[in-house]
Amino acid sequence: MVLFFFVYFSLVSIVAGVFTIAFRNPVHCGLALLTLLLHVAGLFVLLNAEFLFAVQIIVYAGAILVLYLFVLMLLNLKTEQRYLHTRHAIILFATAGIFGELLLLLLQSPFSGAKGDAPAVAILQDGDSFAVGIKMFSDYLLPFEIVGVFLLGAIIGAIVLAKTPTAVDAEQE
Amino acid sequence: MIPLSAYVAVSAVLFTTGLIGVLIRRNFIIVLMSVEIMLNAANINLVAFSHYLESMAGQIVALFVIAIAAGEAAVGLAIIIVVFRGRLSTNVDELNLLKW
Amino acid sequence: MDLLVLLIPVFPLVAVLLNGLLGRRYSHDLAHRLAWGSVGLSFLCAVGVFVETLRTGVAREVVAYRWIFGGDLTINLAFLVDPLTCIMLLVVTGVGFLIHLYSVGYMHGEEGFTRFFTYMNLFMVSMLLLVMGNNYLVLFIGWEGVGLCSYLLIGYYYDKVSAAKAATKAFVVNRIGDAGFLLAIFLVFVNFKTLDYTQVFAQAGQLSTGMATAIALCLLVGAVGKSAQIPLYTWLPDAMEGPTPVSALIHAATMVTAGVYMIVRNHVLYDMAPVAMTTVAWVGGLTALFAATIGLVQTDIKRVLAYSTVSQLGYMFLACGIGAYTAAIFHLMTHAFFKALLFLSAGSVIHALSGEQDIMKMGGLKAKIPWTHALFLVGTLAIAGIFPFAGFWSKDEIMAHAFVHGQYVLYAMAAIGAFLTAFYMFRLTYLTFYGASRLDPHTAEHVHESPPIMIGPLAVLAVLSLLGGFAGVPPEAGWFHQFLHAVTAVGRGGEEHGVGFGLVATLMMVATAIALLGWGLAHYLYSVRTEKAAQWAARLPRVYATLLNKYHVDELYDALIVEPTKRLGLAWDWFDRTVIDGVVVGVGRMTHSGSALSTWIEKYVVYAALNVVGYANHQAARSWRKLQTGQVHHYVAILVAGFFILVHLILAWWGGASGIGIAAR
Amino acid sequence: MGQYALLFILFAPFLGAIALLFVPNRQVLQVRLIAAASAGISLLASIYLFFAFDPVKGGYQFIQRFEWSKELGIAFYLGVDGIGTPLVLASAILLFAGVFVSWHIKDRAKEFYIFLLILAAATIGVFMSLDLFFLYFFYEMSVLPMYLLLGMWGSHTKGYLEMTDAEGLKKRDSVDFFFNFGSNSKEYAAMKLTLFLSAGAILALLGILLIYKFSGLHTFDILVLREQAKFSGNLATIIWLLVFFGFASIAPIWPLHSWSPVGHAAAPAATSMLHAGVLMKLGHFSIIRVAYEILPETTRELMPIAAVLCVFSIIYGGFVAFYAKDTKYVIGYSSSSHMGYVFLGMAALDYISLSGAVLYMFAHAMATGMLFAMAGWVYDQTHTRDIPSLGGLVNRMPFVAGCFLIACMASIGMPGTVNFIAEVMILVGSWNKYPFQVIVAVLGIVLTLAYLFRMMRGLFYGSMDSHYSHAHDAVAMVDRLPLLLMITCSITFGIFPGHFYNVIRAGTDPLIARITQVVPMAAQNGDALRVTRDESRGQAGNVSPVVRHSPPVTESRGAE
Amino acid sequence: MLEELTFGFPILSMLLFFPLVGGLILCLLDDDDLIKNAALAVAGLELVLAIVVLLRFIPDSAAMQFSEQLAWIPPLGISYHLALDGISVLFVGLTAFLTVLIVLYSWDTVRHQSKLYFAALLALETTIIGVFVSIDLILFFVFWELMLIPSYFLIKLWGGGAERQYAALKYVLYTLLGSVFMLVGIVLLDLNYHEWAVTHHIEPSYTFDFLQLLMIPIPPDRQILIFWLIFMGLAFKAPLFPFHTWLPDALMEGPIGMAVILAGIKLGTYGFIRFSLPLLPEASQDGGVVTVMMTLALIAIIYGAIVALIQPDFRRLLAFSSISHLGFVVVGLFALNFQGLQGSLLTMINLGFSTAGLFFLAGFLYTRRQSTHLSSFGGLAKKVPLLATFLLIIGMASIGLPGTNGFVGEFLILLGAFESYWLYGAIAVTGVIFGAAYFLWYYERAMLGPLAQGLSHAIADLNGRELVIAVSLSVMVFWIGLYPSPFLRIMNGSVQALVERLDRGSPVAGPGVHPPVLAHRAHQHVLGGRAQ
Repeated sequence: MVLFFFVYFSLVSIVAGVFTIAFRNPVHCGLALLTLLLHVAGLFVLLNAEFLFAVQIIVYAGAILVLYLFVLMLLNLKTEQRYLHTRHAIILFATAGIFGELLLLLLQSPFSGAKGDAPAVAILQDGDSFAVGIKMFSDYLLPFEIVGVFLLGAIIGAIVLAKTPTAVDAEQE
Repeated sequence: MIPLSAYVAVSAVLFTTGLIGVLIRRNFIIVLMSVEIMLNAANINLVAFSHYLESMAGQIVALFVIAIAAGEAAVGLAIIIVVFRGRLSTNVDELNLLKW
Repeated sequence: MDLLVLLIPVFPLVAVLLNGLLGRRYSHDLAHRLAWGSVGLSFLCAVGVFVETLRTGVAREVVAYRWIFGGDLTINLAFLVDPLTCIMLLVVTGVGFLIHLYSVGYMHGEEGFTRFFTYMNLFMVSMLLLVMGNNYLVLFIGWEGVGLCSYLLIGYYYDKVSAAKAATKAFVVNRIGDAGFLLAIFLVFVNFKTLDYTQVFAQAGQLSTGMATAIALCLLVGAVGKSAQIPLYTWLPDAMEGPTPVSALIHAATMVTAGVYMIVRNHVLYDMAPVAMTTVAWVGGLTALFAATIGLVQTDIKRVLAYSTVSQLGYMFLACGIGAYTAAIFHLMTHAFFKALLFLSAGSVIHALSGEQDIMKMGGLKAKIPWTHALFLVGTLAIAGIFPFAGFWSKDEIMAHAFVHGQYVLYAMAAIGAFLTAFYMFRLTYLTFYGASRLDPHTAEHVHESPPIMIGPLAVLAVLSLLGGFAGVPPEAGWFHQFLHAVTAVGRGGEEHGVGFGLVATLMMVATAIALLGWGLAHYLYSVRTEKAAQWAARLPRVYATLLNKYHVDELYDALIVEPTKRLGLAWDWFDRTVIDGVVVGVGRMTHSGSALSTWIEKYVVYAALNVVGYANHQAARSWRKLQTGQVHHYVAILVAGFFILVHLILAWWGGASGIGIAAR
Repeated sequence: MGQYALLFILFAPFLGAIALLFVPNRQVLQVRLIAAASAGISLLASIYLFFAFDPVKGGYQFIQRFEWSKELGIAFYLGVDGIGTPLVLASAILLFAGVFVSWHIKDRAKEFYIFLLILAAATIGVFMSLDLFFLYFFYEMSVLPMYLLLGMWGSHTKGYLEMTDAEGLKKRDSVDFFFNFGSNSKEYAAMKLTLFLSAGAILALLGILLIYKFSGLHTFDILVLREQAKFSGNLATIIWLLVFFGFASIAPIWPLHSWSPVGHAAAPAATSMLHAGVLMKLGHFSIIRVAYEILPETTRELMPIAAVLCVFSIIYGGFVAFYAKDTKYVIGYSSSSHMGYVFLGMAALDYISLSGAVLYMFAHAMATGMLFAMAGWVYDQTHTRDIPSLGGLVNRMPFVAGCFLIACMASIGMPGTVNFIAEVMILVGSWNKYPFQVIVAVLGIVLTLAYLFRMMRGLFYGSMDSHYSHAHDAVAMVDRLPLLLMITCSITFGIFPGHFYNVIRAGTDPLIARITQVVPMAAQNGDALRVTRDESRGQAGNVSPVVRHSPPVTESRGAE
Repeated sequence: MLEELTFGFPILSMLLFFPLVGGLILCLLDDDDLIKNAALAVAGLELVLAIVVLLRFIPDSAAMQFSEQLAWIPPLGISYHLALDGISVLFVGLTAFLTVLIVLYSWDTVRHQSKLYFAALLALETTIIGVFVSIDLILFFVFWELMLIPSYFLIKLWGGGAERQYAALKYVLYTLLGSVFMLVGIVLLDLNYHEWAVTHHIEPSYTFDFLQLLMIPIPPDRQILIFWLIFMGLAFKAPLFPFHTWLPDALMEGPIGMAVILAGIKLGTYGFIRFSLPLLPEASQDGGVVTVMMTLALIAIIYGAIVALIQPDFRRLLAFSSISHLGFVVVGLFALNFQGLQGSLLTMINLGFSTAGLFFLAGFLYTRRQSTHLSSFGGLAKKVPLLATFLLIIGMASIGLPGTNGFVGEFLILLGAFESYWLYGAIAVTGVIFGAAYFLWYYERAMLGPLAQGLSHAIADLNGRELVIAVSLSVMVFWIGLYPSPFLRIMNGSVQALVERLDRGSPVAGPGVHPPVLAHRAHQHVLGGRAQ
């Protein structure tokens, strides 16, 4: 069962990923990306990361992607005529080659290491959200706050950037 | 039981896909989307290691990655809007001021 | 008695202060009364002291206050009153008093009248300190003090260049002597740890002959300076630039005899140093002769007298040098009388002639100023040594001593000197008072006899010149000798020359003959055959010129000492500005060059090295910047490549065997 | 409250900088006030820190520690010892003064203040970091604002050192170009400074990483490294050399100094002040923190290098200063010359001389800060720094001239200023080991007087060009405040250095004892040194707490 | 070794800082007349204070009196330690006295920025008094250096010459160059103490206190090194012979007031007698040192006098005469016996009246003719008899005429020198001759003789203020010359102690030597009463 879902989620994710970069119409790309995100969320479930699953769905699929689609709609972009240049093929193959090698390296590795303090049993006992929460607000409080500030900054930045220039600003410049 | 290397492989494939997207696409928005793919690939890795190494750190970092992705999307899209407002294009090739 | 001693210098000092500080506020009359009055009071005190000393025959010391002290040195401002001091006191205050009186008339109406009397009184103070001091340092105060007053009074007519120059010269030349004197004082202190006469003389016996000689010679340098002996005599003739009473008081009667006084005072030390004694005698003898020769041809009335003073002082030195201290003091006293008389008379002449001093422009004054003439003549007779005037007794005694001591050469010099003295003094008298008048008509109209205030003192002095010699009669055994014996006998073990009367009488005859010979020659040349003098001079032009120019000694000193010193000063000044200051400036320059060099290095080495690197970088960048396509894709591609390499590097670094398990560490 | 002093000092400027972001550029006064307020808080806190530092206790105090990355052994670890305390104080003073010196900046004042605050805060951060990572972090952080401050608000240096001619730049292909390559532009100065410091920083970083790697302790904690890390042989030598020359390039030691005068000359006044006043001391401080603390034996062996180079620093810098025609070049080279004294004091490895070196850092910060402030004032008024073309300004600006004189006096170590004490201590301490250097240093003082007086004469005396008749004095309180502040510090500590000295000795004594392996004489008899110092402090009547963490005033009252 | 007496009232601190405070207050005033009067009041009160100190001083005592001590920089052993003994007390009085006179002189001769001038002058007074009252070497050095600042400005801003900038800088650079070497010397003394303290386990192990430094041994070879280092500072300031070229410049270009200070207050030689000789007895008696010092001094005497002889400018002449006189002082110092030291000390005081007095008179001439060059004079005595008289009086003091102060000092010096080294003494005596020559020759050309051309117009004789200056100087000249007893008594005790110190040498180092008691031994001596 798990194996089946894993295969399903993996394959769909990969295909959706390929589609994302392959479609000409940006909106189609967006939709493919959505698929990918949802299936990756599925992979998270397989890994006992329910909280992340939820976040993936809500934040990524719900918020971020919608943002993308909004922008696409807003800009009303046309379908690209040609996107695969010949010389890009070299890049394609080179990249693929490189990652092939990396993959080999990765797969050769034993991935052995000391176990942490959060075995699956322990997580399942109180639930993933609980575990994440405890960890997040104890050891990782400072990074968490920093991320918060970062997000705030990003939002402010986005607002400032996208704001329509006013007369006063123009004058100042 | 699915081996860790399987997740790693999936994530590697996705990452490569995203990377290729970044490299070959000209549309800025799609480039951003490709970046999202790469982030997701990384997230898969993080969560997978977190699971197999029995440490919460991976999940936490994955959360942060999502947060950052959100920020990136917001800022990136805002930049796109600004650029588009000026140039009526989202073609990356046209944004080549960054050379000598 | 002690009070009386203290009062002697205090009276003139008070007068100095009053006249000096307040003199401008009151009339000339009050000023001069204060001046001579104070000296007169001093004289009275001196007489009192003299009488007391005569009565008790005891020397006494009076301490005023502790002056300089510290460590093993204590110097009191203290006075010693013994017979020698008494004699000097009487001479100084007495003659001084007379000259003060004379000055009232002589200086009447001069600008700076009060100033003159202030200086004169200051001189009296100094001179009294000089003769009364009980130690070398008090003596030295007076010694330098009289030098200062001499300076001030020579420079009295300070707007005359010659007077100003003479004053400076007198002071500086005196200073040379003073330096010697100072050395003597140091030597005394080093040897005796005290400067008091009594203690020094008491311990003198411990002194080695060499040290005694050294001290004596140093003292001699001082004495030579002050008493205008060879080689430091040159200042005295020039000192005649001062007013005539000054010449009389300072440069004839008192100050210049200080050297003699000092030698006599220190005779204990001299007695231990035969070499020094001989030196003193020869200096005296030579000076006596030398100055007399110059006196032969001088035409300035005061200069003739000045050279005669130098010459007479030579006699006194000669006396000291042969151990005839009493004779020296005796001659000092009589010389004070007749030389003061001569000077003052000469002053009277000058006064009469409204300032004319050249004897070639005088002549025939006998009728116009008879009193002056008479008095001058007395003086001349006295100095020439004509019996029974004072000079006869004293000079004769000196010559007799020289003879008796077997110093025949000195005796001969003294005799020739006496001949010359008689000659030039009578030459002076004849040229001034006799013969035809050579006055210029304008002056001639105003010729007048001096007022009584001037003639009066002259008369007193004339009497003293006439009778003063009898204090020393009979020779070697007179009252004078007995009185001084207490002083001069100290340390000599009572050794006296028993001189037979016959020898003395013979020598007296000889002396008189010599004097008369001189007179006769003068009479012949300047009264009988007046043209002869010029002929003789013309026959020996070089000798005459040499004598007239005082053997060119002044020029010699100028060329040998003064000019080289100035040159040295200029050279050293140059040295200071260029070399010493040059080193300083050079250091500055070096700093500057060092700075320039450092800056050069900074620019062409340090900066340049960096700039070359930067420039190379720049050039390289120019070609490499082609890589910057501006295409994000390219950048990402490169990034990926870099990442690939990095991963391999990391794997290699951490050791591939352990795999990627970084977290495991 | 008291134990958080370091956080106040460090973060007040940072927060000020952040706050400034939200102030509109137009509201200049607000910008200034915020900058002044944050600098003021920092200053007050550092004054508190200075007086609350307990020299009797010694060691590191006011420690704040936050784990940052356990895995890498990095912690945000703050604390000051007797060496850091005075330097923190100096930084705060100069920052506060710098805010007022830049009061009249019109061009993008907000950004200027932001960078200035960050610069100062980063500098302060170095002085209080007890973690190698953050030490390096703040160190690098202080360089970046310098670049911007120079590049944006700097001024061109018009070849006053006779380095350039205007035409030279155009002759790209001639040899002259090598010697004139961009050297008269502020961009050149900024770039040179940044490159130089970064290059130095890379060396230092390499050293730090080697320490990290080969200590085997897996930590950046200086205190731990100090106690446990052992290095020997070539490795120690290499690390030491990397650390020394890496940090010495900012100090700057001859011949690595060439960025500094150019940087000074191009920078605006406040930046020059901070730059010369405290930024350069980062080098000395870091050498002491890293090399002295962690590698004492190697320091003992290799520190003579500094003793050799310092001679060149002193003389060479002095000479170039003597020749320079640009006021700021003169002061810049004089700084680089005076840093030689610090190196001398450090090299002698003696209790007194090292304390002298630390004190000298503070003293030099005050003196040079004053000089730069006034050079800046003159420049603002006349728009030139060319000494020959200036002159006679004393009539226009008597106050500035007077302060300038005091600054010169401080700079040459005139008794009564803290520089004098520092100099004496350096001389006292170094004589036994380096008499030759002491003599050179002494001559350097004379040289200093020569070029400073030369400059003073050039600026303020002589005849004045009518051109400058509009120049006016520093009349307003804001203009006078910074000068008076620095003068007060210089003279007050010059006359009453007691507490200052105790504080520094608390930092230097253990260091020297470790390095020389010689216990201070007094310490041989039990704890005599401590006791004596305590007594003497009582005599001097300085306020100092006997018990930690309580206000000093109560303490002294209690003590009496 | 030296007893210390306290006074129960910080009179020295008051003496020290009163002029400075006065000067600062002066800066607040605006009215020109008020400023002058205030300056005079401050200087006058300072003089009164100084006189009080002199009157309360116990003569014939070697004790350090009026001692005040406060820890200043305890770890380095630097303290605020003031005291006076017979060596220094007279200088304090002299400084205060001269300052009053300078204020009087400057009354109408300083026309611009008089406020700053008087403030600088008073500040200078503080620093000079500081030099004299400091017993701590660093404190001494502090004042020594601080003196440069007001001096520099006095020369630079109120100097009369065209080259005053140069002269001021030269003065400061010169002095600083010397004093930095002196600082090294002082530091070495301290280090020596430190070594000793370490071996004897004494705390505190550093000190710059003169009295404590006296108690420990210094190896003779180190003494010689220290001696020469300190020598540099003192010789440059004094100035001794080859280091003197700043002096003519500073005196020529600077204002008269400054010239009076520079020529009248002999800081350099004071330093020798205060610190060098007692601290470094073996070095001071070392044959080489004495020979060099004596040689330099003798060269200075003769060289200075002969160069002075041909100077056409009075101030330059005085500069060289000053150098010559300093030669005498040094000869006296290095005679190293009682008379020599006493004479040197007295001569230093004397020069404050005579040489400084001559500068005042040069100033009077300058006021009248705008020059002190011979070309503007000639026969002036006719026009300005009072001036000429005082010039002569003080000139006579300067050339050492008996009855004036100059003689007493010079005599003692020469006597001392002769006692120790007769040859040196004998050579020095020749200076007496040249002294008279250069002064009198100048006097003759300037004052005597016929009136020079261009002098026909009226030249005013001394006015009231100038008369006060001249008379007060003359009174001092004669007082010391005729009745020096009070002055000698004041200095004798300390000079005796110094001589004993020189005879005994510095304490002997050895295992058996116990550290002397370093406790502060100060005895209260009741205000108003003289404990004998």
